[in-house]
Amino acid sequence: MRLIAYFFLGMGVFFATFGNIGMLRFPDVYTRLQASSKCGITSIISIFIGLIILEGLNSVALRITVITIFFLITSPVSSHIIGRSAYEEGILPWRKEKPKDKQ
Amino acid sequence: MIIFILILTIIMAIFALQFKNLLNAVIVLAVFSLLLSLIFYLLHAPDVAIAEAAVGAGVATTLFVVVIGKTKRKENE
Amino acid sequence: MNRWIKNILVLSVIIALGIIFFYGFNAHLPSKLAVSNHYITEGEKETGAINIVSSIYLGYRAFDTLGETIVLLITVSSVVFLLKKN
Amino acid sequence: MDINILETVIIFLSINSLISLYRVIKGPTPQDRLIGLNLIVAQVTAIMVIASVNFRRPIYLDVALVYAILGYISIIAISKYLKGRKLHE
Amino acid sequence: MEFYLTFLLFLIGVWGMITKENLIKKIMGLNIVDSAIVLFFILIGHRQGSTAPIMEKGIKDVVDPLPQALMLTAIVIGICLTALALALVLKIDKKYHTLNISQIEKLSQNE
Amino acid sequence: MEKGERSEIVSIISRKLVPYILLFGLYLISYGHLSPGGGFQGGVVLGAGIILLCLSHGIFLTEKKFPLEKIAFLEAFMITIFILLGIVGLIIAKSFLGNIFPLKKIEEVPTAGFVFLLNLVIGLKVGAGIILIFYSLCERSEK
Amino acid sequence: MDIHQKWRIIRILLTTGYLIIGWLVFTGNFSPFSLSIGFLFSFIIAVFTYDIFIEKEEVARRALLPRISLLLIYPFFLIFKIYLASFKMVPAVLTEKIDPRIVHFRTRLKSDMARVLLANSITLTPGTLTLDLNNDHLIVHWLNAKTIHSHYAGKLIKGYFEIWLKKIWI
Amino acid sequence: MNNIPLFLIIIPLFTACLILLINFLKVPSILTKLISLSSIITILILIGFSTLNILIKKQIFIYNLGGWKEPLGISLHMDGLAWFSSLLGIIITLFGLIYSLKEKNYSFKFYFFFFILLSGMQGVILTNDIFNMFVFFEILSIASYILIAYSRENKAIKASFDYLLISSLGMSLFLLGIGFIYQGCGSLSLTGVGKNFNIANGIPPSMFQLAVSLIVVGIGIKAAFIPLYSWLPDAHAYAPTPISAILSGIMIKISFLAIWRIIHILEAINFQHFFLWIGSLTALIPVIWALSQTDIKKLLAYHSISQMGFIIASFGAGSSLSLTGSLYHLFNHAFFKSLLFFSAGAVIYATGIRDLRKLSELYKKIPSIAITSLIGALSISGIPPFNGFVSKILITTSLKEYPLPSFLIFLAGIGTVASFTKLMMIFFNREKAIQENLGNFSPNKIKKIPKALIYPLIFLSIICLLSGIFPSRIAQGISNFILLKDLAYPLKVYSPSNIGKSLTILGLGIFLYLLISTKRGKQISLALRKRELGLNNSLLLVLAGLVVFIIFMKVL
Repeated sequence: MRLIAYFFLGMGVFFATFGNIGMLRFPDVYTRLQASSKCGITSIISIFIGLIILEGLNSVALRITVITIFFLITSPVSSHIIGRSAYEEGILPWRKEKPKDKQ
Repeated sequence: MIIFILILTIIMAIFALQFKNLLNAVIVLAVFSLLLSLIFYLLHAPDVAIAEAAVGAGVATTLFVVVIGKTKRKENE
Repeated sequence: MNRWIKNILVLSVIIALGIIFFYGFNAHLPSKLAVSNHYITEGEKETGAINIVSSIYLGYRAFDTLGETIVLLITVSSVVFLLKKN
Repeated sequence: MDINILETVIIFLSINSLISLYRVIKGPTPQDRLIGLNLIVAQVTAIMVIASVNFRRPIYLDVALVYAILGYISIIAISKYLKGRKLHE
Repeated sequence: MEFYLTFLLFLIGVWGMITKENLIKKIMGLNIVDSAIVLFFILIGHRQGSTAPIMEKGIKDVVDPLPQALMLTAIVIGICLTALALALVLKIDKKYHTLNISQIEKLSQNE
Repeated sequence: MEKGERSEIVSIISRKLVPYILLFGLYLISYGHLSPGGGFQGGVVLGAGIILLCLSHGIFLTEKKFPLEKIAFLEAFMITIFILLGIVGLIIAKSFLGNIFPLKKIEEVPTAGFVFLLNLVIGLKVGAGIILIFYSLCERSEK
Repeated sequence: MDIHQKWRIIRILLTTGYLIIGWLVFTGNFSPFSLSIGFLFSFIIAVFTYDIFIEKEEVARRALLPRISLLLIYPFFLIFKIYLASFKMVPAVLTEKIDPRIVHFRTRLKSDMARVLLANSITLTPGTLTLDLNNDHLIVHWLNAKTIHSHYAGKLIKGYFEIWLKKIWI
Repeated sequence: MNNIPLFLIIIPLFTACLILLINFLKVPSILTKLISLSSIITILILIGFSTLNILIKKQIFIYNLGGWKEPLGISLHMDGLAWFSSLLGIIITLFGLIYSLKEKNYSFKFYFFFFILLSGMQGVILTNDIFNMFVFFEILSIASYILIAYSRENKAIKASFDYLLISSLGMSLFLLGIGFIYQGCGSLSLTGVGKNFNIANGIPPSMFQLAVSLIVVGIGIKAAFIPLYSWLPDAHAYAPTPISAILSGIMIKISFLAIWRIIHILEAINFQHFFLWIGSLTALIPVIWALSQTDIKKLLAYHSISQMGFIIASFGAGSSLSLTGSLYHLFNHAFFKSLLFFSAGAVIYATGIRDLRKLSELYKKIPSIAITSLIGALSISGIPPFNGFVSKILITTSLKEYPLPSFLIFLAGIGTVASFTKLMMIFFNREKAIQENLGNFSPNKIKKIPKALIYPLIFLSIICLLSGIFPSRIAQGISNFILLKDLAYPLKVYSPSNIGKSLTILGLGIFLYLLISTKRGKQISLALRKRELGLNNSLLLVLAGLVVFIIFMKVL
């Protein structure tokens, strides 16, 4: 049981690292946002699952679940609002090839 | 551990003061305040940590943002 | 040029202050905590709050808290007063 | 044994947040900085939760919740302002 | 070590207050100074115990609660000062149309 | 902040979230003597909840719901109650701001009647104050 | 009693009910005193915020009382999807083989909450990020765009979410 | 009876809240004024009750707030010194209130801030807890920031902002000092700090010096010492007149008395001697700027700093005579400076002009104001038989052993005479406006001054005269009842040599006035006026002052 918890914790760290690296390497706002929003929430969820397994089901687990649900609701919203503000400001998304006429 | 975060906090403080763009400075100040709150947390002062997080991230940032929105955006040279 | 001199002046004063703090401060002072120990051991009984910080904040030193609320009150009133439209 | 693992996780997470801090400082646009802020809020909340388990004080978890709520509010406030900028200038 | 870093933070805030030309930057400097002082008090309190002063069952070795209670007051006062200063800055901006301190001083001398 | 500018997602999520944030603020206030938190912190969270409402629904709508006059009155009223509580303490407990409630056993959860009451007063006052500051700082750009 | 009056009372009671659940979760304390205080606070907040929490137009029963069983399963499904998304993210981060595009499409969900949850779920799933939601029109940033045709893109991105959410709400 | 210190703080607070609360009901403004007047009279009566116990029975009122004993909770102490300063504060505030009653554009908010200011002052005086003192200082300062900016004119807002930044920096230093003290002795009540925080008790000397200098510099910003005063002239000049009088008359003194108490409790003798030098410099340097001013209220504001210098220098000398002189001068200065500010306010009210150069011949139009201003000017210049003469003689006699400081103070006295001659010229000079053709002031536009503005002036003038006529009684009273020391010196104030000295100062001062009214003198004063410190430099000076203080303490 404990090993599973450690596995989840390790996964949390792993995803956090990748989210950060992605945020470091990607070329523009949107792609960075992609990396950070996905990996951020995954790492948080992994860590919390790990902790819940470690602690067992009690009031701590309840409180951690509340925080997790809160994160599940707010994190995409804040990603969305950042992306939206960039979009409305007219920052063009990075393209692999140069944009052609169609679309 | 605490020393490490404290050094990060100090770096944030320097950058908050050095940025020409006030909005960036406010963002960095919010980060500063959040890290400071983490330090309080790790120093076993949860009351103060809540107060600092609430004040630094919630209220002070909002007030700064409102005021900057009403004045000019760039710091005058 | 003038600005440079000023910057150097500021920096030197601040460095001097830093040196003074560095030598003036003693981190390894033996601490006397009679008051705090009383709070920790008796605070729960005397005020009924488990959170000792709360019991100091609102029990033993409630007058400070009154002052603090007055500070907030006057700040709010003055901000409203200053930014009120004529 | 557990405590060690938990502390290691904390240390890894704080090193990770160093990268986010780099993004906050460097980020070419304000949005980039906000992304960094968002990620820092997430990581610091994680650190707080882990530390609370590590300290064996479940009561500390309130702080993490407050932290999450107010980080969200500050992000919304700043990006709201970013949006309103065109109206001002 | 933490204490010296705290003093460094304090001095950085003061440096910002003195050298920055923009009024909002000065207020940020003030904020940093306040935070540094709060940190100093918390560090003083931290030196004794090992957990927070919330006396649940079986908790003995706690940190000094008094500085924490003091600092709650200090934080409130800090945010009050910030709010008041920001209101004054708005007023100054309305009157002088700039936030640069040297320009404001020039303008107010010419009046 | 015109209506077309507002994001629907933020507005809907905030709509569902704000009552919970306010409730959480009240939780912090009322459990201030048992867990970290207390009057000031809970009050700030209350204020932040209303600020979130301002940000997501516009300040006009919020001000219609929580009018400035009433909040200002609430603040002044709360501070008066604080002082009056002190004076009641002076009469009953023979000292200003003395405890006027009997202290029960600690095993029962919300024991500290006086601390609880003061927390509530301070929390409402701080929340009202922060909302007022925010309103008056925002006011000018609307014109 | 007027129908609006009735509707208002129902909304207040519903809000109170939802908030009491929140109170229990926050406190984790079931003593009668705590419960009564919680009820009082929830009621006060409900009186102030009932028309923010539940809009006047949201009359459909399902919009107010979702199917609980499915709602409880949905997060696990979502978390599973999120894990998938993150694992797909890792090679993208390492190799930087990405081809981002912005696509537009529509959704058929009616309830506000369902649409917002759909947008959030899209943000959390592989390589997509909701940029804007206007009534039923979604603008999505797609990291590895396979198509820009609105219909197909919609089908690919929305996937099962729309069906699930439609079962839960409307 | 023991509740009196509490009521001195609580009644103003409650009045303020009441004023705020009843104005939600749209009551007529006369009710607000009535409430404020009755409240202030109530506390005056209360403090009157305590006179007998404090002065004759030498009793100290101790009030433990919340019933917690001294080191646990906060307590209020009221001894002779606190009684004295509290009484002084209430009297000056009463005059300010009466003066402001007639003004139309003061809304209820003004009275609200006013009472919070009063409450803050009482709190600073009475509290026996160092952190509580900080809180009350903040209340006091925030109330004064907003009252300075009350007119919402450009310069007032700017002055208020400057004061806010400088004073907040000072308060931060003060808080840091409290932190050092707490770290050193683990107690916050002043008596506990006095017992535990000293070098004999194991506190390292460097830390003791650091803590004391931080606290002194932090409060010293409000008391306007030599490197820390640069916020004061603007702030006091652009505030509304009753507020200027209160700020100048009592607020800076309260800060100074707080320093007095802290230094006495910590027994920092070295520091007390340092004040001799600081005080004498503080007396001289602002006078130079004061001589160059053309704004009436700004000139007066510079003189408040200079007079504070007299008080501080005399405090620094440390003998019982000099301490008596210091308190006596503090007492006198509170009265004559508020008299002068009220007169200046009346002049501005009547003419609408604050520039000295544009005014002339006011004696014919407003003779009552001219006479009261003359009394104030004579008092501040130290001319017999007014009160300034007595206290200045006490100060100069007590400083006899220190030749250089007494010389600096002598010079300051000359400058004071000169600048007040310049001020008086607006009443008695002829055709100056025509000569310099500066303004469009015509003497016919003078408004009639309401009686409410004149009554406080007359009262204050009478007090100035009376406390000058019975010098030895008051000096003995101060030293016996308040300082609890014998005045070991045969007091003979009105001796020929003293009068001769003051007349010499008068002559030299008039000569100096003639010098500065030449063309060359005017050029110099123009150059001086332009050379005011900016905000950045003032902030820098605060830190530099701190460094100098600490180094000085190390050297001693």
